Amino acid sequence: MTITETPQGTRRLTTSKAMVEAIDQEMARDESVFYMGEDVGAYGGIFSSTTGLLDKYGPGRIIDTPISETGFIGLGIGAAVEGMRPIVELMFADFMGVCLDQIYNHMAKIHFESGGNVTVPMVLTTAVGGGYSDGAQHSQCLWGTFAHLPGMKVVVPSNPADAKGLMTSAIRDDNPVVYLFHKGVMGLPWMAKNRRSTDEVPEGEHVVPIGEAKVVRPGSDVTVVTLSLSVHHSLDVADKLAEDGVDTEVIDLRSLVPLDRDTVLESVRKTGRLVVVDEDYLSYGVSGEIVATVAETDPGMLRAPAQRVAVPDVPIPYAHDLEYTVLPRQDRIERAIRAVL
Amino acid sequence: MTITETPQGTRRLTTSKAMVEAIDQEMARDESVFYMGEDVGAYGGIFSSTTGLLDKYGPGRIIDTPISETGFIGLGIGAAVEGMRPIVELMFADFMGVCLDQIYNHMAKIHFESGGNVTVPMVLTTAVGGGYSDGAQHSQCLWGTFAHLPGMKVVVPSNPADAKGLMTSAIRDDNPVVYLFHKGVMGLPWMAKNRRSTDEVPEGEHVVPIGEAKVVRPGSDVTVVTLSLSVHHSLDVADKLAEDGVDTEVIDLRSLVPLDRDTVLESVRKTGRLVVVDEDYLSYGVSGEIVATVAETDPGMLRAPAQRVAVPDVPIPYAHDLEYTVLPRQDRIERAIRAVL
Amino acid sequence: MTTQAPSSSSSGAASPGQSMEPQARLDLYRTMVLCRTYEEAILREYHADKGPGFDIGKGLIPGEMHLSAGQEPVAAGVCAHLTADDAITAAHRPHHLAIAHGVDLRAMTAEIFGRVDGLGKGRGGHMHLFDPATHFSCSGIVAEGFPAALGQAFAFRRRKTDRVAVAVAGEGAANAGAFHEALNLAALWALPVVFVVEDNDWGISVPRDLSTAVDSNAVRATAYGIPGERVEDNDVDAVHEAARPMVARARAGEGPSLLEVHTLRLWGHFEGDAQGYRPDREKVHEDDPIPIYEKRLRDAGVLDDELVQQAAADATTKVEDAIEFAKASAVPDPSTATDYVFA
Amino acid sequence: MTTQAPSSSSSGAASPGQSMEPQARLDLYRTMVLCRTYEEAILREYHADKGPGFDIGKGLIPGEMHLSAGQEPVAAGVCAHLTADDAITAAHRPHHLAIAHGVDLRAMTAEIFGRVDGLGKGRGGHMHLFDPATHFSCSGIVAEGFPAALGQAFAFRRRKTDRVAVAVAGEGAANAGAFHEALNLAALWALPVVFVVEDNDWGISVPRDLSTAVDSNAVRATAYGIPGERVEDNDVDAVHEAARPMVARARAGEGPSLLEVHTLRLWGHFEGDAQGYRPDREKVHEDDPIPIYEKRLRDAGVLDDELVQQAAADATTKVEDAIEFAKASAVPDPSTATDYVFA
Ligand SMILES: Cc1ncc(C[n+]2csc(CCOP(=O)(O)OP(=O)(O)O)c2C)c(N)n1
Ligand SMILES: Cc1ncc(C[n+]2csc(CCOP(=O)(O)OP(=O)(O)O)c2C)c(N)n1
Ligand SMILES: [Mg+2]
Ligand SMILES: [Mg+2]
Repeated sequence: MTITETPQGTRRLTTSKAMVEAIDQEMARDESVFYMGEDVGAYGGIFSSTTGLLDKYGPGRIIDTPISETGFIGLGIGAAVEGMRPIVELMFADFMGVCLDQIYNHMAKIHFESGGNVTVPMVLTTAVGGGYSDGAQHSQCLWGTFAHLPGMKVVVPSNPADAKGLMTSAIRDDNPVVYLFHKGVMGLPWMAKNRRSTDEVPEGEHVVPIGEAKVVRPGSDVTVVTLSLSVHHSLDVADKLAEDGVDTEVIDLRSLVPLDRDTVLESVRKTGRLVVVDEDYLSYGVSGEIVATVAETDPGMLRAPAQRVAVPDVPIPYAHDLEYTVLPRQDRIERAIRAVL
Repeated sequence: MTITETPQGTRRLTTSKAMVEAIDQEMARDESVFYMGEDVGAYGGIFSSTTGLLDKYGPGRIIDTPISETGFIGLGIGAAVEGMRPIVELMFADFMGVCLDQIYNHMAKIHFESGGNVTVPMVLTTAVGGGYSDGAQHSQCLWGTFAHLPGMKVVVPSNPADAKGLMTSAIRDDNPVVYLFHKGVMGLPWMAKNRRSTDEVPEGEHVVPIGEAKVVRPGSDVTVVTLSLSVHHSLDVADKLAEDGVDTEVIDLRSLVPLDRDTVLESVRKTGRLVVVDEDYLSYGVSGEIVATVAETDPGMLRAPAQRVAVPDVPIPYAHDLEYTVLPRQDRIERAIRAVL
Repeated sequence: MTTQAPSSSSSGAASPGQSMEPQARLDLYRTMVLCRTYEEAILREYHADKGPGFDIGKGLIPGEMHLSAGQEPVAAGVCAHLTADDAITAAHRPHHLAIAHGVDLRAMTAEIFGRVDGLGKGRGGHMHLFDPATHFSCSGIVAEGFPAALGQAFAFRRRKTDRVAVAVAGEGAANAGAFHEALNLAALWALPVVFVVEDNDWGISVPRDLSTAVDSNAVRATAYGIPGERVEDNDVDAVHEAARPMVARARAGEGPSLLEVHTLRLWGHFEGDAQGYRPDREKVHEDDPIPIYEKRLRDAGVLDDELVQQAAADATTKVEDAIEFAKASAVPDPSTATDYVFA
Repeated sequence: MTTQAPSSSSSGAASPGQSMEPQARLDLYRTMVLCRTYEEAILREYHADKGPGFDIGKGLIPGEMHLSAGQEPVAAGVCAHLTADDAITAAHRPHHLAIAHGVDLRAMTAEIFGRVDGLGKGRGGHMHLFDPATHFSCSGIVAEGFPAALGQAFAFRRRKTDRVAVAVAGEGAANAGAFHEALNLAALWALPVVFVVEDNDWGISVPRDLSTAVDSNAVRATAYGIPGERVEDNDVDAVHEAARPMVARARAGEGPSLLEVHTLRLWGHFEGDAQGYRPDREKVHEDDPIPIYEKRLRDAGVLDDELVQQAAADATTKVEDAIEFAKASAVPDPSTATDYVFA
């Protein structure tokens, strides 16, 4: 068979369309779901997170807000406490500094502080990532910061099907879920995109459980643990290295909280070599946690020192060449893999 | 000699008094230094960070603020940009959520974004830590969060002499420095305290360089890397284990940014066994970074899997027994050390 | 959006209580007495075993303790207009509001003692009381409790009910960004919220005039085009009267209002606060609103010795029962320390 | 603390420009022309090489681009009262303010092109322009630039100078918490700050009446007891006149003021914004303030063909020189990518 057939019940969608489809289906299914944020109405979300939803659900459920992130995220929390299922968009994760208290001291802690008597079934969506010269205040990933603070789940889809499936799970979860979408995986017409940002997406209900990593490319020589846009860069490099006979296993974490440590450990046990690729800052973040997970289980698994490819503790520079130097792009990933072999 | 003599030029002070002494000396030396925050005037700082300074320097330089952390931290940044040397107190690190944008997107990034043309010589002081049933919003350490975000130095003194020396360095540094003091090491009369919270402090100018960890107890069997109040718990355990013939090396990190990785590596190379003790949340934080530092250098150094003793990704509970269960106290530290032996 | 110039009531005017039913005033009095009796009992229990010296982490009730003695008129006056279907969010000084709103005294007390039968099974503590039954919550982060009230109000309206949410914080909190964002949003969306500022003249040690650029937070209502009023004299009748149209406006779907009450912090900011910064600390008890109200009700023939004693006895019974309940409740099992992070 | 009822000027009143020196009005005109010429050139360069299609990350000027065409009256009218010793903090739409305040055009342009001779050596980009020579800065986080102006004002006063700081943001920003905290603090400490709100009717796609509970941000001055004024008609003479006493008040040490200008966003929020949400997008250019002002100055005999051409030619020369300078400047060496994290 030389024809690639789209399996029954799937179509090719961009990540943003897949995300919107999940929101749409859940809104149709559950009256208590609504979406709120800046420019999510007529604009359809700066990164197309709500395209078409205003027309379908009206301004009562697709709600433009003032620039008052503390105010409207807190509003979402209060509504969730009363049994609604708000999806609240923080336009860029970089803006978390103006509303982090609501996120980490309230959204994430109320369930615990109430001894389980109150639930906060809320999704906080936010755009992350750089690569298009948006500067130090609009290019950060910051998922390490969200994941460090307990009480909220954190998911980070890298492709259309997962974007849909994780959104469905996030909306149905009785816990607060932070849903971080990288601008570079959304398949936006106005931004450079990886070819995998349009891909097959199951129709109808599609659920990807939160907390399960995925081996997106099996391999036997080296394990690359990564997430979000970097999954695609890693796959690109894996394809290239395959030509040199290097068989790279690539793991897409998909969820940071809960973290699927088993899948990571199983892979490293097999390959004995670990590279972590992370677009967040290097120190005190995701890359350290993954390496530590191995070293606190059995450092003997590592046949070579682990390698971390991340942003080297520097704000994201504006100029293109500088930015691409600090981002974990293909060249750095390849060097890291070669270094552990 | 059975009499312990206080060396020439030192006295025994509490940590808070040592910290105030450094501020006092620098304010006397440099007109551009001022201290600003909530209840730092007549009250003298909720955790005695400014006791006596209002009387000496008046309300023009020891300044009570409204409850407007974004406003007054931002004010500090603007004043620093214009060449003053503000010390700004955030009463509890737990409140960073209402002002993190000023801290991490402004204070920490302006120097970089300006290509080095603007400096922000500012100290942000803040109280951290639990152990006295102050609940989930007043007991956090959060140093992992500060340290993850680039552009600010982060220091965490554990004892009176370092509190003075690091404060002197922080004020004189041309970079933003976050100075995190644990309530439990301040030697406050109204809180349980370790005996080491009153100790010898050099008179006059005393500088502890930022970025140098300290081996506070040399040992050959196991390395405990820790910071702040946990240094004292670790020393307690080390003393106890010494009776069993276990020789524990304890490293007080003192600075998280820059991080003195060499001192950690040198010790682990010697002992082959690593326990990290950290009062911050377990995942995606300090403990992971320390373990990863070893595993990315030479995992073969570790003769046993590394152990991490931290808050197990749970908000800090109020009830005493629950809180003491999740904090890295002596019992858990001892178990971890025994586990790596 | 109704805009109304902020007004301010003062005790010089005709007494607002005159038009009230005696029974309603008796209820206000009883609520205040219950609050005070409770705070006195907590004070006693809190300090009972902090020694030798004072160790904040020790004792049956450890941690920071912010008591509300003197501020009862706010709680009683506002909550009289609410039912258990209405919501309240309070701040770090929440007891009087919880009590006046009808939070179960036993469960609340057990929480303050950190016990398994507490509202939060001992996880929350006195700054983190969550009661789904009365839609009561509070937060230890100043002003950050306000936005949650908006969400509760949003949900109430979405369900086509006439329920309202009340958001309470101190005058210090009114200078925090969350205050501004919450008021603008509530006004913009005409949410059924009543914002209440308890101006007790102090934010810990910082006096009002060193924190707030204007004399009355009621004028800040203008910035959102909503009604604002300041009650000047910590008088429960006046609070009751001022809150009435605000709650009614919210119930009618006409949007939020802002009420400031000039009240009184009788004790320290938290227990252990020596109040060295406070010039009036010696004579502050002269302004205690409960004896003042008691005298007024006696003069008006609403109260007599018997009713006063009865109110005190009732309150004591309830409070001591709650304290006994709390003490009898088990301390949480350490093996459950990491429970309830996720549902 | 001076409290003054907010007032609002409108073009119906006697023209504020009538009392001004012709030379001063000519300067305002020239400043506006320079700003516009600059924005048109950036527009041209920005779109020159984004294709095929439009890829935001591509080209000599990559990234988001927020241009200020239509808002020149604010920059020209306010900055005319300032010297390079005074400070300005702007937001994500900073060019007109930087130009009117005298930031070096070459260094600014080189920064926008991401070059080593830029204000930030290519690290900052167009939302992060820092010029110590003119105390100019900006921030891409809405409203969070306000507090820094307070600190500059604090330092100026501490040094016993009469220098002032001006903080500028959009009407959308006036609903953020930082706005409230900054105004209260500035008023409380009588800091020499002028707060300027550029009301261009839109926060990206959100119209003013869906973000702001009141019709005029000037009324919000009441919440801080400071003077507030709204200029209704994007008229540079009116802005100039309204700003004068505010800057003077700040210089005299009498405290801050709040100026709102109802201005106009001629183009999209950022480049690439199709403005589908905007009903007036076809005819918005009819309100372009520069031709309107040009006509007024011609009518008043201040401008003629020659002066108009001269202004255009001068502006073009300066702007094209800056763009050439920027293009000739080196791109930063990748090996320096981690420089300047610490001093
Ligand atoms: C955001 C934040 N900043 C500071 C604090 C510390 N703090 C707790 S209570 C308080 C004073 C509050 O004053 P006010 O709002 O007037 O309430 P009151 O204590 O007088 O009831 C402060 C500063 C806090 N809890 N949260
Ligand atoms: C805190 C924060 N929230 C959201 C944004 C995204 N954002 C950038 S500009 C903008 C609209 C700003 O509107 P306004 O203040 O009126 O300024 P204008 O763009 O009209 O000049 C928004 C929402 C941001 N940069 N910062
Ligand atoms: Mg108060
Ligand atoms: Mg605008």
